[in-house]
Amino acid sequence: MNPIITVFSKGIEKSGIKPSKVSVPSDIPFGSEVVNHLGVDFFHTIRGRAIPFGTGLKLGNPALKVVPFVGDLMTLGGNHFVHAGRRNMELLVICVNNFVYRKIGGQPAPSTPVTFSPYSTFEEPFNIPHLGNSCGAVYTARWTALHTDELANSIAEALNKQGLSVIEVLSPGPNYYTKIEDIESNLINFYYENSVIKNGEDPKNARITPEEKIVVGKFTDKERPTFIDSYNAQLSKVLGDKFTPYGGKNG
Amino acid sequence: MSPLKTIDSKIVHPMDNLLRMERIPHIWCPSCGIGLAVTAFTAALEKAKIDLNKVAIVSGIGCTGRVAGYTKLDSFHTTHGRPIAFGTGIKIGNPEIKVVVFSGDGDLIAIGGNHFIHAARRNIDMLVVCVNNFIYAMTGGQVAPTTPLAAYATTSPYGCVEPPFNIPYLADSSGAVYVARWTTLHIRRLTNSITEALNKRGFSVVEVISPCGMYYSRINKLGDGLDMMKFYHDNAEIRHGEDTKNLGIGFQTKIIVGKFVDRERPTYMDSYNKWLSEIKTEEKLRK
Amino acid sequence: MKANPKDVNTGVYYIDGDVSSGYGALAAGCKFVGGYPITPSTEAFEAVCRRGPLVGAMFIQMEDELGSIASVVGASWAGVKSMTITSGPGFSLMMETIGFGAMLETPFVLLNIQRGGPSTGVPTKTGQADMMQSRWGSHGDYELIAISPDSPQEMFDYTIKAFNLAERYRCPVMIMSDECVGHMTEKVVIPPADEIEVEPRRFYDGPINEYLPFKPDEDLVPPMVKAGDGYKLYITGLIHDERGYSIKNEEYKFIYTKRLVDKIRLNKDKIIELKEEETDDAEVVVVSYGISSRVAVRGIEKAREKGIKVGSLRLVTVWPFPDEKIAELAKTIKAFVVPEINYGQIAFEVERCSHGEANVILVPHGGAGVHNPDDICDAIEYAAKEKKRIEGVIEYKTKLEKLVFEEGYKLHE
Amino acid sequence: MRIDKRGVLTGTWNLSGNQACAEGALAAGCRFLSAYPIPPSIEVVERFTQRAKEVGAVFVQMEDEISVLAAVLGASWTGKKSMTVTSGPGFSNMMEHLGLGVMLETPCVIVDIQRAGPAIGIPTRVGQGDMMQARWGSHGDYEIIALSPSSPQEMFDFTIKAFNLSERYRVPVAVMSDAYVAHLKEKVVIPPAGKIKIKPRRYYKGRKDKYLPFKRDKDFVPRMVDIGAGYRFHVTGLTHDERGYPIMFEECQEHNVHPLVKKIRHYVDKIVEFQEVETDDAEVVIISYGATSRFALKAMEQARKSGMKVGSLKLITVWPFPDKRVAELAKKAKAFVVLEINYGQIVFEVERCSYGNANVAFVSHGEKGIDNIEDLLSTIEQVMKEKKVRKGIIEYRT
Repeated sequence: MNPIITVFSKGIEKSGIKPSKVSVPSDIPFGSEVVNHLGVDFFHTIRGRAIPFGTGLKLGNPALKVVPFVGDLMTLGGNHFVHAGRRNMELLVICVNNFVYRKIGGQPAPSTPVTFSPYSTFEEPFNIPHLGNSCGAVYTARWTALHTDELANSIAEALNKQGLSVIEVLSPGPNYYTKIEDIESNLINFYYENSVIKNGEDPKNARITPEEKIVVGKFTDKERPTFIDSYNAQLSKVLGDKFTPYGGKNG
Repeated sequence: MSPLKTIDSKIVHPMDNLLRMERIPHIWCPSCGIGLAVTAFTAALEKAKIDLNKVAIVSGIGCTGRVAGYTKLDSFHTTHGRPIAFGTGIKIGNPEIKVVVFSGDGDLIAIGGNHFIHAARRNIDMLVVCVNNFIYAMTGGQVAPTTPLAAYATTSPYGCVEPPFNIPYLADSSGAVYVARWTTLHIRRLTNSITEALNKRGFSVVEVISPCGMYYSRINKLGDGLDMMKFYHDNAEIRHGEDTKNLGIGFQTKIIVGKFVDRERPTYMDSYNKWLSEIKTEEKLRK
Repeated sequence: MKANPKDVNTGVYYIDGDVSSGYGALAAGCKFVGGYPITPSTEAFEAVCRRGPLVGAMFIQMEDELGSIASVVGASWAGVKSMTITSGPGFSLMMETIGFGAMLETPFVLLNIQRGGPSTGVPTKTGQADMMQSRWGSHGDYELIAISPDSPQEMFDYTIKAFNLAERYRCPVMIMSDECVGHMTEKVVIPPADEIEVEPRRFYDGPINEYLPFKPDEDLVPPMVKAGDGYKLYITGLIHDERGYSIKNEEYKFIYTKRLVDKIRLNKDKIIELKEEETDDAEVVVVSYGISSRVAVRGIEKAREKGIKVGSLRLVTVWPFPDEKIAELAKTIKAFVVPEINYGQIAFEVERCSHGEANVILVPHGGAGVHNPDDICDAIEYAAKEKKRIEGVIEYKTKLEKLVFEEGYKLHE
Repeated sequence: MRIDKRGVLTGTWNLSGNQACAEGALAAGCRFLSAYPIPPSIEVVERFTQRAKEVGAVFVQMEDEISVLAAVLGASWTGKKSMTVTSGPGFSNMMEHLGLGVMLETPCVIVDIQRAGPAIGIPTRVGQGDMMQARWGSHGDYEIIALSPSSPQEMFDFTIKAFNLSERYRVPVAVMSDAYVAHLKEKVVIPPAGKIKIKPRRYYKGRKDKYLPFKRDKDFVPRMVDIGAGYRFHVTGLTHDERGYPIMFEECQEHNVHPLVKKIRHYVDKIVEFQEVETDDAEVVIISYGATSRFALKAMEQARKSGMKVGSLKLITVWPFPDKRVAELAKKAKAFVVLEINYGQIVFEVERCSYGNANVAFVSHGEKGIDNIEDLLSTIEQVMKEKKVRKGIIEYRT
């Protein structure tokens, strides 16, 4: 059983939202046996396009709660991510970060074949909560996969947020491009033990570096009108009675 | 027939050697600010005292995308949104070349947003000049990711509903080492900024706010180019070192300009070379 | 089913093909358009942006074409009819997701206003060089439907037909128009809603627990459901079985994707629409589509004035290709003349289907303009005279080619 | 041309197709590889990066395949031979820049390790569903060269050939391999550096101020210069004249795009390569390429043993297609059997070029596993029995 999916399931339960109203477009290939018991609609999309696919789902049926799962450290889908943030599209983006960062845990060494990490090993990775925050996300958080309770709470909270929420989960999870055996099996424990919870920290300061402890926690929690809200507000203002507001909270 | 043909051919403008004069007149509309940005850029090229044979300019698609075609350097007019990626190839293929990406907001921030944030993260040694006219002008005035809220465009006929990007903030938070913003009114300061950025190692971004009299101003009834210049004059405020967070631009609100970020970070090639030497030492040790 | 009167702006208009197509989409019940501005298709998107909000249709201008088509596939799974609008370079960017849409059997319509290519080419002028791309542009094997309208009125009519076909066969349908038709302004009659036939989505109506997303009906097309209705969908772009579950390596058989191809190939006769004129006693048949078919009319007239028996076959649906019709005609005629605004695409298909029984003469044009009808007329004349069976597509040397390469035309001073 | 010996790993090795491809690239002088990791092409990058540091080559992993090909084109203009490697979905993402490569006439090599598609398909399993895409995948009209290797040795040889062709004709060349060949380990002989023929880039050598980036030689191919060499040239993806400046008239479009097509079509006979086995007396000719040609030969031998006159035509260059040779064979043979791991792509080309002179039967290979040739054999048998000439492509029930 995939730990993140278990926590996700808990999160949905806590949020009080019907699983049948949750749609999950994902570019991470979770198997059917993993997601079936969740009771959500699951779409395994092509790499990097989970966010725009989710945008379509949300705009096609505003009653849905759409939770794109993205892997690949925002490589292919980086643009969709920043633009969804700008629009404040009502999505909960769960970014499963399984990067193989050199020096963390002593493994893998700099000579690890570069193809096995989503970035070449000498490149600095994105600070995803910071990027999300600076693009306008209303909720950002980072947890390791072992912070199960905190993560579940975050998911529940974010599911009830109006706007783009981002939760980064550090986990050597399933991914095309990682040779699992290359990573020490206790890497996830390493992440957990080397993390420090700093809720409310400015995500700017939550860069993951080899030297410092990994900062986890809930970083952003603010309010901004969502895409559909501003759409309805602007068009009602201009068109008046001719315009029927789109969707609304109850679809 | 080019109207310039009638002018006495002995008179040579000091910038003629930097422009492809055979292509003049250019395609830009009256009141457009791109020409001013090009003037600032060419002046900066001279001021920066760099070997012009070693400068490559790459543009994407759009009004600003045509800049490469008028600049007498090794110049590339590529596909929509991809000049940064194309430039990355040039830079890594031949690190001696100074790559300048000169393109518009739609090209660099909408379709090319991914390359923009990733090149900033990698800190590829290039200068990005982003001319921001708040609209897609080449295709006739569609909404752009920089169009201020409630401003009109042909694909937001009832007012723009999406908040715009704050380009300096995006660049800063992705890791750019030099970030500045000027309007086309601040021509000398803009020239100085580009000069400075040309000699900076790493991913530098200079945003140039430019009037678009034909589409943005016309659709939004903001007058002509001169009116926009007056607006910049009255509403632009220089605040060097301002936190990039506070640089958002609303519809006809104050525009904060200045140099905001100037820092040092190892460039992509620096990290690459360091990594390479580390591997080599490691291999030697193993032996 | 009839169209919803709210969606149809009945009346007589003087509009261009792009706008007409936008109105057609809304009349067909399209409720989501994801687009990105690109010349020369922008006017269609603008039309939707203006009229869409008044009829409850959502539009979004995405950050790029990769995003716009992905959002369209998503919206279609949310249960609404969806469309995206683009042109050449954008179409190339959409390739991966078109294959994804075909794999997920997602109904949506893609309007491609072709322009001169390759690469950036001539953005403001016409071309017909994406025809093969629409069939083969994505990796892997799939089949889809492509329609090529030739007037603003047809842009309206065939946009509706495109939606109907998409819903009927659960596949992406391309409207392969071109800049000339897109920017041509003509009279367009939009009929009352009760005269517009609209295909509703085939929703599954059985028990919730027994639903299999890819279990086909007899016509090889599976019924669909919406996301959010409790079906616990598991949909993947991996090769999947009827349940939608990806297949383990060991079980891998081609059979799972074969249906994607078969559902079009076996329903071909129902999909194909052709317009035939005077082919019964023809010596030469002009095969054309889109704007070329309108230019060809003049060429054909001229040839007829010279006493040549010329027929015309207009491909309204270009894909699937009318193999049998071409083969049948090949038996009775001397030659096909294929005018198209490219250097040979559909001409190769005509060559393939004529099985060596008729000559195939291509009248090429690079784009940025349309044919000179005289070229078409001359090619017809040549075709009628040629007695030998010549293998291969015969590329007719146009006046334009002679001008540029032989007569020393100066592009610049 | 002098060859950079550091890149040539002379000797006899046991290499997978992917590794051989990387070795071929390095031997051909490729010093710039950009890629985004996608199975089943990863081993090419691995091998390349392992050897890169000795050879002085550079690898860049970009954020997506779109930027990958853009970077390759940029690097090619700096004078470095450049390559990318990908698989189905990545290849689809590269389509727009394939067109830019054609328009800028930029030499580069794209290796596509085909997998089962469409969409994500099965990332680790073999397919040949991208063959038509290589020819038609980008918008607008162009011609391209595509090679299809069938063994690790050919992966090595054809990668070099691909670089040579792309420098000769200034066009992106695709190496259309597949997951089977890519992961197959076999003996690969890498000859001494002196024995490898490398086509140098066709540089312009005249006066700097007279350089016109798209002025064509008689063979329609223009000459190149490097960035930074002081030519200050301009190139654009827009329709351009020989100066590289955009002009939006149909005359210019004709002037620009027609030669892109002609420079390949006029030299088809020089470019096209194929291998024929026992086609002289063959009644049935099996046409195949890449992985399938290995099984075609196996089936041919078996059929010959049981007294059927079967020959084999293996396509080395799939694009441009050997129209003439297929047409000739169609007149001699009774039928073609086309073997592909898809639902019919190259078979349509065979149908086109046989002009009704031979039956065309299609075998969608791989349904029973790639090494199973029962379907093929039974099709050959049934084709042999067929008396009349039938229109269209025949698929026998097996």
